[in-house]
Amino acid sequence: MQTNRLNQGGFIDRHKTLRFTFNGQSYFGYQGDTLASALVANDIKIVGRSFKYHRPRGIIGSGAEEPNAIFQIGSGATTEAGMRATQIELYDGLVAKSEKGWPSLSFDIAIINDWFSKLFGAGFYYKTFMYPAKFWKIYEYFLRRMAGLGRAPKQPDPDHYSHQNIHCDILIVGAGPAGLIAGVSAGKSGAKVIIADDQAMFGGSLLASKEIIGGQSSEEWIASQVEILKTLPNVTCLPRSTVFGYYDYNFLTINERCTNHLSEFTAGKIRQKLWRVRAKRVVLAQGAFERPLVFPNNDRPGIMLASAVSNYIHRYGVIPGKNAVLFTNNDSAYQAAIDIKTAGAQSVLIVDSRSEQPSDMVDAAKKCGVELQFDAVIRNVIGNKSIKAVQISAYDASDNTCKDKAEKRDCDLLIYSGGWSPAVHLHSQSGGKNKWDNERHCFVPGKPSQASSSIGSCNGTWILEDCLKEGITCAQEMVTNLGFKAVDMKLPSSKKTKINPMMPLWQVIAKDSSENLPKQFVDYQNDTTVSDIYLAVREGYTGIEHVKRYTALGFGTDQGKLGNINGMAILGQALKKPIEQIGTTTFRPAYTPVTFGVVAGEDIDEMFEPTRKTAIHDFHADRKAPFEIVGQWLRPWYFPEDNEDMLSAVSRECIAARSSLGIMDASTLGKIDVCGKDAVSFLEKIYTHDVAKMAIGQCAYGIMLGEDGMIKDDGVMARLGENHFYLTTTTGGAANVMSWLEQWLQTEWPHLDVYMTSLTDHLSTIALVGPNSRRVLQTLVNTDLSAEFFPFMRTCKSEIAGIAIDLYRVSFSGELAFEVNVNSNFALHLWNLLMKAGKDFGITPYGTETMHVLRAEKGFIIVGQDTDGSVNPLDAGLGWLISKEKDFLGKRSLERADSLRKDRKQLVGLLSVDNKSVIPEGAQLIEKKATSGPTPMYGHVSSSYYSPILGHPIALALVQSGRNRYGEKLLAVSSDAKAIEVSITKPIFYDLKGEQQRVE
Amino acid sequence: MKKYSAFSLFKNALTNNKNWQASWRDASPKSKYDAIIVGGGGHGLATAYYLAKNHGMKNIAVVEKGWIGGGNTARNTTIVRSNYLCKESSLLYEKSLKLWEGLSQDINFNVMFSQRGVYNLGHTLQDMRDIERRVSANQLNGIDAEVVNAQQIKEAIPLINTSATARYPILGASLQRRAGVARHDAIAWGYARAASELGVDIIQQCEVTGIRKNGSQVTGIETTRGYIESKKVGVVVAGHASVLADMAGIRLPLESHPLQAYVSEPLKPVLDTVIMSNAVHGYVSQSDKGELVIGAGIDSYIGYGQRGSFHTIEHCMQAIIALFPNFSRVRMLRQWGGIVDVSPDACPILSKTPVEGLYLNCGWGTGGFKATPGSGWTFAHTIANNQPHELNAPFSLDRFSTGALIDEHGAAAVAH
Amino acid sequence: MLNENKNYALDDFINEEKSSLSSSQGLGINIRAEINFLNIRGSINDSDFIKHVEAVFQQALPLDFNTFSVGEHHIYWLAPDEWLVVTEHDLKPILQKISPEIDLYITNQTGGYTQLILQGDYARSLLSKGCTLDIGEKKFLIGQCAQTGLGKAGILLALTDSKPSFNIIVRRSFAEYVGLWLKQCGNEFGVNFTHKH
Amino acid sequence: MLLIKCPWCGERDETEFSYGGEAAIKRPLKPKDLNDKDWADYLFMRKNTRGLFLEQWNHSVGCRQWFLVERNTVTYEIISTKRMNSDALNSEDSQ
Repeated sequence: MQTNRLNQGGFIDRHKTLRFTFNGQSYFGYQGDTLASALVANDIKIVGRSFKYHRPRGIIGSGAEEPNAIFQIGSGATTEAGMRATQIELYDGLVAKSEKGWPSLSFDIAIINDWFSKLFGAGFYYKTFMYPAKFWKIYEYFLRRMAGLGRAPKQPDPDHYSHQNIHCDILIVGAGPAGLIAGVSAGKSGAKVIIADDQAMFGGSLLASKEIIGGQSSEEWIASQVEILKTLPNVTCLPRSTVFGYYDYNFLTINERCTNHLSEFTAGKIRQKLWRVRAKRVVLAQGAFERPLVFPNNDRPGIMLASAVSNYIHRYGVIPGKNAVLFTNNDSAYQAAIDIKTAGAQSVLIVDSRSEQPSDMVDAAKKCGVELQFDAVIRNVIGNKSIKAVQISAYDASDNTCKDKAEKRDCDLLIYSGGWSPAVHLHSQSGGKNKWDNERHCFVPGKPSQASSSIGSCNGTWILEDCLKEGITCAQEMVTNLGFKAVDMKLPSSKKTKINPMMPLWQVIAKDSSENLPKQFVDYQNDTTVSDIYLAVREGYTGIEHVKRYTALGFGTDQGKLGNINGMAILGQALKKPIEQIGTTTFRPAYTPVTFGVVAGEDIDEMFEPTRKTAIHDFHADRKAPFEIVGQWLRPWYFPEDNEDMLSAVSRECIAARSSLGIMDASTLGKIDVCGKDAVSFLEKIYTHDVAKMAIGQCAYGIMLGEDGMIKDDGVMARLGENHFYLTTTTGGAANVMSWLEQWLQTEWPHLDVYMTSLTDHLSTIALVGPNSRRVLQTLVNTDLSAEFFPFMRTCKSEIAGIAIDLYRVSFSGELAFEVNVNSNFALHLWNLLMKAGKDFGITPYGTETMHVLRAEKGFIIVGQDTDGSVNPLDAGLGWLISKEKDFLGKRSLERADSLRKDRKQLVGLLSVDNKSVIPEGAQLIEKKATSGPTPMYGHVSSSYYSPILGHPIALALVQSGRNRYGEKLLAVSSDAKAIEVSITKPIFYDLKGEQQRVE
Repeated sequence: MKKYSAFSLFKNALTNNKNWQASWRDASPKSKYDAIIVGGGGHGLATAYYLAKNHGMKNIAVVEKGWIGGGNTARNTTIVRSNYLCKESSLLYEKSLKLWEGLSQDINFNVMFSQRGVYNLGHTLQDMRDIERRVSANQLNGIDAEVVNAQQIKEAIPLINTSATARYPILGASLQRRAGVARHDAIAWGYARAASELGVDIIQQCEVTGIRKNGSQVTGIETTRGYIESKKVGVVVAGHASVLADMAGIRLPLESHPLQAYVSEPLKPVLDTVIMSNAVHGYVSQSDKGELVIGAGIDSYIGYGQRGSFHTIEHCMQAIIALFPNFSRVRMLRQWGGIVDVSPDACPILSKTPVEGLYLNCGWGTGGFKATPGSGWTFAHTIANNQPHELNAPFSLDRFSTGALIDEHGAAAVAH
Repeated sequence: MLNENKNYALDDFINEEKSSLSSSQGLGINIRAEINFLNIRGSINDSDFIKHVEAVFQQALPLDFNTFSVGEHHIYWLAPDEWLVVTEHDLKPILQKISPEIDLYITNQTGGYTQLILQGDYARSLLSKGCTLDIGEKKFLIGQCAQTGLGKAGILLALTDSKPSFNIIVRRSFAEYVGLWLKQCGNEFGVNFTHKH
Repeated sequence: MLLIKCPWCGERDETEFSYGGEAAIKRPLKPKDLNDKDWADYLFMRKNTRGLFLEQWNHSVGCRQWFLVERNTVTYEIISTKRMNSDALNSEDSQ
């Protein structure tokens, strides 16, 4: 039964009944309800249990500030934790569960925490659970289970989230009166405007008021403004959209909830959108938050903010109580008393801490039969699962305390208001400071640090007419200095209400110290009480940041929207300092929580990062080759035939390459075309070898060093012309090397006439490897491939079946081999031609694993595997590549003390003494395990394989002064603690003289 | 100092908690100290504590420009481990880890060191080679470490995505079981309380504006609260190391970058260990409060603004969802940034300087929190004896001239 | 017969799309085949270079940053010393015209790029899901081009008419990613892949 | 989230650029004449300025040009961007 539902009023559709469940119980609400308004309509008093003391709690607010009505929504893969009932639009079938309370909300066993609460003061956990030390694990187990609000889903999220970049002239945050009128005047000028509001309906505070604006009811006025905005093509309206982040350079992030209001999961629809906004100007009009008052038991179910009461009445046609007491220190709350009385409450008493003075609000209240009591405060609340009565005492402003004598007043609703705090969060996020205002007793935005300005109540402007005025002028200024012509807007008339100043009443102070009184809550979500703040101060945590961390004030999921200001003020009292000296607190994103999913957007799963495939990929895939991820590339790892395992496949491939003919897709190599008058002198600085001495058509193996002297990258490079070179880099290094080269060229040697262009994508590279490679290739090309005309380390242009190719006689296997570069468009076609031509010689495609075995047999290094950031060319046995005459990058570093050390790690070969154990890559090399303390390590195994051609395992390693240790024996120890005896050899195992690759 | 214990909690409860005393004295600067530590973060306070405890120095001050523990100590993701590749680093971090293990009892303040294990994931064959290399080195250095395969990971962390078709499939991981997380605020407050008890002056709201020298000997510091004399000054200011060193005319091989992190709303226990992945740039654990605590990669540019760029957060989110597809509906509560001082070899500088009596403790990059106790221990030794402890000797400033860098890039890569 | 300018990178992808994708709702994507790409390098301070290029291609070299010229070919500005020629003409005769006397450096990139054409009312919305550049009507005009990012790939983006039609030129090995990206993000608008011959 | 003005392509999102660190570190003309300390200074020592800082950025996703940026490392405000070969570099004292 919706016992608290009024017969008329509110923006709800009484013909559309919606069913929902709360903690398993079924209830009904209407289209247009929030979950919170529906619960209030159904007279649900207890909606949760508090974080630490498990006290029963009811709904306090009606928006982002709500600290108690925080639920688990839905179930299974689509469940969501920590959702505020005040922000959830009701839909049919909605399932909500409160997140604390066992066995039930009305009886929570953990209430004992409340009885023994003195033990659980601020920071108690720092002081105990220490002895005996090993028990912490057990303590922690239970602490963790006590903590935590909701539960994360256990299954992957079936929903889709999306990103949208957008640029605009003016972003307006908040579509209340100020934001709306700013939007209209900016929009009319032709500026590109976005106006976002976190609610389903535009209008903000006006939705809950009966103001008359320009002769229209607030409802009509909102409608007319929205109508105008909709007709303007240059304006984008975003309802249900929370601006949660304000970053540098007016970059703001908006979380639009597209389908949350429809159901738990809407297949085929985008659930939430992240708008990534770059705005030339930003208008902050998010409004203000009403503050609670602090007094004993101020957390009992049935206590509600004044603004929330008006909201429930006007927006949802729900009346939260029949006999209300309203406790206030300011005029604005009077409206709630008037609203609830007019809505049919039997009795309403206003308890005002101020002395009586004439005001429109007082007259209006009296007129509709509200009782008033001045110079009085609420000193305690009676009833713990729902409010039964309050104790009222006279308040003595002279010494700021309330008299002991108290009278009891029965009620089922206590409305309170401690004044307002502008929502300065985004202003603060943008880098702006906030300053305390002693007239209005709140923080107001200081000077903006980015192109933005705050208007309306988030600027501390309370009177409607002033808010509208600010909206118009702000918009007009902005559009004007953006070069648009501001249109004249006349300020719509609205009621001028005279209001009396509020009285700063941060805490109802009794004669007795607050420690001896019932709990007075400052931060509901974390159960932070006045005594916690006093305790923190007593223990020396006096800075606001310390107090917040020690007492958890403001660390709840509402991020202190309700409690922070009261907390700071009470800290001020404890320290006997004015609040402005307590300092402000800086706010960080997110303004309200956002799902990981919407922040991640579309770039997840296979779109997490691009996957690059070679032009020949289809062949590898058809052959069911498993792929190895190298950088962004997919490279075939090996080509299993039938159901071969890896070892036998690789053995077959190796033997084929060594004994007849193998073919490999080397297209992922980085390829760079270098030309220009100064190409030679540029490359002389980059490579360690003498580039100038290279003949045209000659190839060379080259290495590049960082300035620290360590090997950066390597690859074959060739001189194609006087001023024309072709470089190759490692697959992983390609992009880095290119921008690194450009950096040197452009920043250090801009005078050099050099042009570098990447050919990595245009050219595919096919390696034909093995004793029969020349014979087979010769059948396809007219070029004479004989050693005489085309010796080792040469390049030339040629043609196969009308396709232009570049031929390189180079070898990464130690065999007679040719690399064929071809326009990628023809690569697969050419590959197939070669496969056909090699058929009679058992041409065998091979992958990265066989490539590794072949090169390891020859002791060729892989940069990044056999080297890391600490290996220089001499260590790697590449001293022969280093030019004596010229300077090059990194050369000087090779002469540093540490580079000259005799005991540096050097590249060596390893053979397992038993001649059959393959040593795990990464194994460390030692003499013997130390009985105590660290065992000295002489190096580690960088590459290790079984060599099919040799019939035994081989390995490469980096070993301290390794080249002086040939023949010595060491132990290779791996993480499984197995030790293999190895002997140190030269880093070459096959064809020691290198005859195959140079074969005549 | 009244000892903290369950009993003291009970006793104080009876008196409405009115008899607790201040955890530390909020001191005002004296004119002269035997040693001054600049920087009231975890490292600085630990240094002061061990100076007093291990080296009997009583006349010491810690000066902090803001509130103690308000810098990176309050801004990190609290991971503690020691499974580094290089002997030099691993021994230093292991010393630290050993101190962590008895710290709550030593300083009588619960730092909630939770040894729930840390997994460093491997996504490529090279990752796995590096993991094998690092783990076997750890074991030989007497540090607990093991290599686990994808299936073992799945058993330990049921929610993690070990699908072989993932963009970055999980091939395995290194696991250090003794590693874990701790409570960041507690480390600063606990050391402050313990140091204060031993007579150390903790001076907050006191910013250093200059370092005075006589010839090459440091003589004191100028601060916003006046000149303070001392022949020994230890600078422990993380991101601002270059700024302070500059006051003494010293250049450092450091770059200060923004490092960002964020937490989710508090959840019931869903992750009982710590996951790190350098390949996808994300690391995640769950605090005792229930928040998922997540760290991103560092931002590319130099930044002292304690904030970074949003796309770094977006990328990190994508990485976390790649690892835990079920976290997509979990909500980010708060994000923030710290300032990390990164050195060329990703290793700290714990060293004497060309200026006699001036000592530097910086360059921790993203790995500082875990090192807090060991850093304090060895730095205190360095200051007290005017020569490094054997554990921090390799981390001298002059290694950059000799070229004797400690290369963690090799396998440990990014150190968190 | 081998289609010389076929980009295999997208091939599978296209075939599968043809069957599976719904008809366009104001959005279409064409994969442009049979075109050649040439990369030109040289100094704008060298008038001989500029004259020679214009002689060879019979078309003005766009000297304004982030613009392209249209004639027999499309010539896009890439960098202060770099341009990309996209043409349907056979390259041999063009390349033969190039004089070794001039400091003009040219590389064939035909196998290195894939061009897509994105067309229709929703083109801007779709692109701006993954592109941070301001491509609003007033900001990104016909004749303008820009190298920028789409999702996690680099692209060359050019606006050729008011439909609007965008040319998206992407490195071959990123073409499949861009295709997938457009498909996934295009769902919202109903993308339509066709292979133009 | 920075918005950087490439001297050629105009204002672009930070994600289109890559960072090059401190600008105007001149490579010694005769490295072999330097002692280890001076070489280390060139190699590793950095200003790491807190405040106005001259640095290098590369429009890596765009025109691939390296250029100079004067930026406040605290507020992240970019004062100016200049092409490499412009005077800014030359006027900058070289170490």
